Amino acid sequence: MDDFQVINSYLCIRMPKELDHHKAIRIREMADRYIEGQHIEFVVFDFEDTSFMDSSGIGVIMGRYKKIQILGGRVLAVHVSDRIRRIFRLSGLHKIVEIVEDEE
Amino acid sequence: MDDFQVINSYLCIRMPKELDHHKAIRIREMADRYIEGQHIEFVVFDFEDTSFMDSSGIGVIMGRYKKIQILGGRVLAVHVSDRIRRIFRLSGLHKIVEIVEDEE
Amino acid sequence: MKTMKNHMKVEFDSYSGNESFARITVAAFLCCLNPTVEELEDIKTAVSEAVTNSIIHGYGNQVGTVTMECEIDGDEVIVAVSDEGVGIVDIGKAMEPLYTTRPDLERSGMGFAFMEAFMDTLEVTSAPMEGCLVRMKKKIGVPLHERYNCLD
Amino acid sequence: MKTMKNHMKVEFDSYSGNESFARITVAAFLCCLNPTVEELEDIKTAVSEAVTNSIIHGYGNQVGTVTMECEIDGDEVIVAVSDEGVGIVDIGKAMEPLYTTRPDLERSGMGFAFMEAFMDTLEVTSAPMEGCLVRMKKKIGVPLHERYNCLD
Ligand SMILES: Nc1ncnc2c1ncn2[C@@H]1O[C@H](COP(=O)(O)OP(=O)(O)O)[C@@H](O)[C@H]1O
Ligand SMILES: Nc1ncnc2c1ncn2[C@@H]1O[C@H](COP(=O)(O)OP(=O)(O)O)[C@@H](O)[C@H]1O
Repeated sequence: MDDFQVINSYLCIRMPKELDHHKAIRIREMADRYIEGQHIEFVVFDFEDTSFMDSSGIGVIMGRYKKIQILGGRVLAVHVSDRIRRIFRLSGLHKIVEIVEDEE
Repeated sequence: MDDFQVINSYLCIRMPKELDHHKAIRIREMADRYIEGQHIEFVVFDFEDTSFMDSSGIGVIMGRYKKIQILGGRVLAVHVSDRIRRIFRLSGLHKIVEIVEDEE
Repeated sequence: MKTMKNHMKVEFDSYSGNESFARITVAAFLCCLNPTVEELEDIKTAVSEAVTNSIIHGYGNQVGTVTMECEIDGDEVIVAVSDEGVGIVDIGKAMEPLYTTRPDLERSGMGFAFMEAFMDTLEVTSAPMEGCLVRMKKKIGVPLHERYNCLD
Repeated sequence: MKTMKNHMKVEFDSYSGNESFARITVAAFLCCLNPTVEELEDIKTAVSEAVTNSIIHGYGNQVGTVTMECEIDGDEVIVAVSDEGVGIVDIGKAMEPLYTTRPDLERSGMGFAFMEAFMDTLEVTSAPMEGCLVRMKKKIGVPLHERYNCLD
């Protein structure tokens, strides 16, 4: 799948257009295969394509955070829209995920 | 409404994206106001924006044809997609409406 | 391979603005079957005809409930549209192309002909004052294994 | 000015692929109200939470029927999502943010909190083995007369 890319110790995950429970199941499965199979220090969630996200998205990010944190890794998010930022804040996710701001 | 334009004796009607019974009611009303109020010889239906049409579209075209034909006028159609062409043929409309082919 | 089955049923008020709602709903339900644009347009057209008939002919100026049921069974789509309106006296005549009881509303009498043309099968059940039920089927051509499976 | 009222009710199988179907359906139904993108996203998110809960918690590995009912009453939207699944023992506890009975499925326990945040009101009715009903309301801000009216 092209939505998962490993660059050095970074796992970049391109999040789907609509991130719900149905999609979250697949992302969890795939992501863990990479995290367990390779030396991953950073998980980068890319929200460029994402126009919808519900609390299932919180679960999948939190789950990767727990996994990678044990190994001393970190979780980042890029291309975060205002709406997704609001959802991060609502759920406390902004405390554990580093939001990388878009360049001007 | 910008969807109706009179140029000389031509009434040009820009058909909606989805031409169903709901939309047909409004087109009928508006078109007849023009046909009855001004000297119209040609009614031109423009399907450029139209991606959906059901048999209600047949009714609205047939109705304008009947009206304008009494006055010696004609009915034309432009930007007719393959699907709409098929629907014209299915309903016999191709016999009374002149389809103006798109230029290359 | 697991068998693909999925079912939905939607009821809505007989406002003409809900015709497009019915089309979007059936299209959204079928999208996991990965139908071609052509197949989807065929089904949307047939649904639009049946729903419009319930609204115009079934209920006329009254507001009633239109029911649309859709079933996916493997590569077959079954759609049923029904109302509890005035019903049809002579179904055979009603199904003739160009026959309409509402020329005043500029109906073309092509509704049933379109349903037949765009679907594989069409069944109409009706009686005066007992509403109308239209059942239509269509096979979707894309082989099952090429489809994105939404059912799990 | 006529009062705007419109109603629909949709039932569907509890497959996770139908979560997006539910969102598209509610959005299609509300589109004649001309909601802002923000308002529509709020309602879609709340619906997604409630439908997902019925699928995961209500029915678990069984396939059951999820019902979504939506009513437009002037500038107010009322959405009800219900199931006939296992139900909730302690509703107060279930509604606490971060509380979840399915951490194994990576549920965040934020479902009800999201419904509360994105809608004006939330009402949960449930009892063990008697399913669950979630009723939510939200006022849509755009003044009535600026809307494209789909109801006639
Ligand atoms: N749901 C219905 N309830 C009552 N009568 C119906 C219904 N559907 C169709 N009919 C009758 O059948 C006739 C033919 O229908 P149709 O072929 O769809 O053409 P049209 O809708 O253009 O009249 C209608 O004019 C109407 O008299
Ligand atoms: N429809 C339902 N049927 C049964 N239990 C439910 C239902 N909806 C919610 N619950 C219970 O309430 C808890 C909290 O729900 P929620 O706040 O949506 O978080 P989450 O879905 O992430 O667990 C669930 O973990 C579950 O135990």
